[in-house]
Amino acid sequence: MTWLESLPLAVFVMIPLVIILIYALFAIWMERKVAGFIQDRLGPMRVGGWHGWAQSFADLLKLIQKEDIIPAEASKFLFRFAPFLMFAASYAAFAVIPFSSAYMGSNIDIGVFYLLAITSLLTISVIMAGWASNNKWSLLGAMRTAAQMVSYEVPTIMAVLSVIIVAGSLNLMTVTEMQSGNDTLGFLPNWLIFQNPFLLVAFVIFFISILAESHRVPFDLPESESELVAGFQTEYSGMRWAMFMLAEYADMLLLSLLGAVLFFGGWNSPFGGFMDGPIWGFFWFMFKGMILVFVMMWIRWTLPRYRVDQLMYLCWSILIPLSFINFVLIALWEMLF
Amino acid sequence: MVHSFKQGWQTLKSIFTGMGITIRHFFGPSVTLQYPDERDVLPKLARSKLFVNIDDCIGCNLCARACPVNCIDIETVKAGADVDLGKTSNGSQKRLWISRFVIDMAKCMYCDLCTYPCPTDCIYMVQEYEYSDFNRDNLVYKFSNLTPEKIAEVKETARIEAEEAEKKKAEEAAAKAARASKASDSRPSSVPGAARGIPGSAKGIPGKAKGIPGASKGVPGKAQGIPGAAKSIPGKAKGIPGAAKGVPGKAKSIPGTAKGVPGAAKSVPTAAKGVPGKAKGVPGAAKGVPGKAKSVPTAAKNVPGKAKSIPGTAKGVPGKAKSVPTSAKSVPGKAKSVPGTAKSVPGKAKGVPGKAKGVPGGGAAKVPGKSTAKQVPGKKPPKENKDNNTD
Amino acid sequence: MELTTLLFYFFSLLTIGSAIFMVFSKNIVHAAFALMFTLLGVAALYVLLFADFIAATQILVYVGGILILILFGVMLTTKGFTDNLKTLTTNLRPVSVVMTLVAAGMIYVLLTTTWPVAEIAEPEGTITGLGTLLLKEYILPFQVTGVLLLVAIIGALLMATKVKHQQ
Amino acid sequence: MGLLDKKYHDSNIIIVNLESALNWARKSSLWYEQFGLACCAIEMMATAASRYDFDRFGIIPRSSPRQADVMIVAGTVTMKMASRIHKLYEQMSEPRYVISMGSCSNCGGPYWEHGYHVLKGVDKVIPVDVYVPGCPPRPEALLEGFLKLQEKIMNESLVEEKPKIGNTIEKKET
Repeated sequence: MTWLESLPLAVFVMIPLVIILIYALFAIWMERKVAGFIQDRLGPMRVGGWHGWAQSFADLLKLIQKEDIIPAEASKFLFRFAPFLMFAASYAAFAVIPFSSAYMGSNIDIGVFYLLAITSLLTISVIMAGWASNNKWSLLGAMRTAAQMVSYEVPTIMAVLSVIIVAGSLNLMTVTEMQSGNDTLGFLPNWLIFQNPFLLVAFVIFFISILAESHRVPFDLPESESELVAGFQTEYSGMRWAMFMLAEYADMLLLSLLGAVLFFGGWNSPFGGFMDGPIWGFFWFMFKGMILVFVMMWIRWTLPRYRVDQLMYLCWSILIPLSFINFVLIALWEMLF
Repeated sequence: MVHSFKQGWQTLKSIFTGMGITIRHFFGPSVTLQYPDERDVLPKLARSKLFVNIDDCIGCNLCARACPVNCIDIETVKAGADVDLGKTSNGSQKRLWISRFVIDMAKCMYCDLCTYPCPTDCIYMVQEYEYSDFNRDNLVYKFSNLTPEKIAEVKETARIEAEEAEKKKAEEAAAKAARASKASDSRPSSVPGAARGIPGSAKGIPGKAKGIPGASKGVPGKAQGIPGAAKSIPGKAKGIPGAAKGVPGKAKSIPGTAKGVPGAAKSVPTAAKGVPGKAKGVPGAAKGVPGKAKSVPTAAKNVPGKAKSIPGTAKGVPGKAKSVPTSAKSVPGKAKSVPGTAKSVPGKAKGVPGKAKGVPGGGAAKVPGKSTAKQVPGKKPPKENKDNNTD
Repeated sequence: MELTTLLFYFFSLLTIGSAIFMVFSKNIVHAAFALMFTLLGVAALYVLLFADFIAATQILVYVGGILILILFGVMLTTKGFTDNLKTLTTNLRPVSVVMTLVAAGMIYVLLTTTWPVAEIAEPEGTITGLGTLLLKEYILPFQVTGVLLLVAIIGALLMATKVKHQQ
Repeated sequence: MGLLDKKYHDSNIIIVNLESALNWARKSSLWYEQFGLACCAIEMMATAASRYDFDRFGIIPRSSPRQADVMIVAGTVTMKMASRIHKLYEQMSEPRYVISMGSCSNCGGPYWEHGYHVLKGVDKVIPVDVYVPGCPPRPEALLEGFLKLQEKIMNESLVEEKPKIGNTIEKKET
């Protein structure tokens, strides 16, 4: 492959980036609207006209203008590098997400495994940001985040493995394809969540874990304002901070899409052959992902934050044993039926 | 095991309950008021920006004194005898040029205390709360409508007149001294009727009046002369006008008023004999007839010459006011404040006469809380105040 | 030049450079982050060798697990978070002698060995083969390793738990 | 201001358009620093709550000064707090704005005369853009303060201010 030949490839790999950017602009606006509506208020109303649709653009444009502060005592290189590493990790993980039957970044056999591996870079970038800031809040926030993410990786992986047992493949495209059709119990789509009662439990475990992995309420300890100012992002301003935000929203989307692939049939239409095809597939896939994102937001504005020991207790004493038991039960179910 | 399942179930249940509530609100109507486009109607008594209708202002300074944070600054210049400044909308004669009337809204704490004492109701709060500014100096509102030139002019006139008046006064003082010595035994004439008299008349009896104040027993501690506070306790005015004993009632007079009329006046409720109800509002009650005490600060008046002059002092200087009571006997609880009343208790008064005099202030004494008589703030006897000031 | 060749040189330089930085850095945390770049570079080289499973494992286990453990260890066991995280070089002379000998030996082996060169074949997924091997031919070692790790975990727990003294 | 501040000597159509776009962004996304000092903070919270809803204007709280654009000094600034306020202000990244909310922070309020412990106006330690009077101000008054601030932001310019020449001849009225 020469330079010229790799140009289309470059365009090809940029597609998820475009998706992420558009999604982030939309999701930030959506988050504020959801917060507003749940609290009986309106959210953004005045920026740009109809329901403040331009709010995210204004935020972005403002962040670009903000002064870029690097603390004098900070470790300069790591401080600058951390936001990009974090976003790079989220973005790289999108390579194995099958956006539609026609588009997937890289159709590799170890899809899920790769995804879980690459997202572990998020943890290290958080520690990097926290340590490089040379600020006690940042460091404490980073340590908490790292502990939380490492811990919750275990139930996440166990829940994903449960699905892999049923699906029999690590390739997310294959997993999606085997969920097409509409004949579970005669009318339900062949989504994995309807295939096996224990997968419902697995989904609950998975969902709780991804909330913790993407630092969403009720597990947003990394940036609990009341204790840690803004956690590991305390010292970041302007666009560097925006990169963190972008990475966080990208992570949220990534894990929601992973949930959609593993449990809700990916790009398969819920109506069987009706409204099917690559374009519709993309629509359905994003639709399912956004529903999960919405539920995350809904939870955010409902539940209070966990204390750090409760968080660890929930993970190690409840979710992990439960996910192991569930794993065995799913394996048994698969053997019997 | 069963227990933990139960707990788990309850956790899930409560989470779903909570989420049910939030989703209901998600689809519910919003309560937001879209401010710049729509706005609340403020309640009538809402406290916001102060406004002064300078045409009605008589320059009595009551609002400035009432202000706990001293954000009102008033400077007045006496108008010459031949100048007619016109009347306010409620008929009071204006006698002062208001050369400066400044309210610093940055300092104002919106307590609304300044609006009650105003005899002409010319200072009040308007329903405007949006006046933030880029510069703090713009939050200082100037209400005087005189031009600088005019101010310079009236000041000059006033200065000349004052010089003349002083000369006159010196002469009069000499004469007065002579007269005073003669009159010294006479009883305080506080005959109710008389009492009512206008301050001016009161003056006539200066000597005596003073002596009398003694009667008032202030409750020292409370008696503070603080204008606002002055609550006089009418007590049982013994029939005798002056008598007002202090039955501590709750009369609280409005500061402003208190001031104007020396102790007696406002506090006057005093007179109110035991019947507080009536005492209300009418300071003057001092009249001989307790029940009716509506009258005017009588007492105050009684102590004519001085009384008047005193008012100012009494109020203004809390310190004094207090002290005074003391001299008066202070029976705690019952302080009566009305100097004028003094009369009735002449005997006692006497004991303390010397002092009493000085400070008719007794009036100022407030007995917090207890007096029955309550004055209605709204009613202060504005006129008297004014007169006193002018004097 | 081909893209993959460029990438190979880039990742090789990254790996070696960050490894050198790690060795000579005085600051332990900096060294740990340099190690991260080394491990990532190695993972990228695995990818270039079409060993995708190993590459992912490298990131998951070394970067996502062991490196974080190192950082936690450094940060939680030192008194100050940021001070005193310095390393010293000791025993410089004996080590340099030994390392020179080792390097000489390795270079000798490198130069004298005949390396077989195979044709580049279109790679296939490695994961199926790996799974079959692990769960069929090598099932016993695989299980034993699992038991060993379990024992290690239990031992760690035991050591970390404070035993209450019976009074 | 951060990027592009006063870098140009002349304005042309591109700069004017760019300027209004940047100003629009700044005024539409005023994130305020999340802290309150006294009773005014209660009104500030009320303004952010459902009835008045700061978020309609794109105004949301940020707890780190690095990410905040505007500081609402809501309440009595005691001498002890003054140095903290100053420090917080310095930690904010440009462009940054300050709204002084309520009498106490405007000029000491009730304590302006005898408050030995109160700073007589927060503008003694940090530059204030908008003074919102009130004790405390109604939520609407605070919102109006923000509208004033937006107005001010819209008038900011990327163009360097020209040294004033020849303005000194202006006649003084005698």
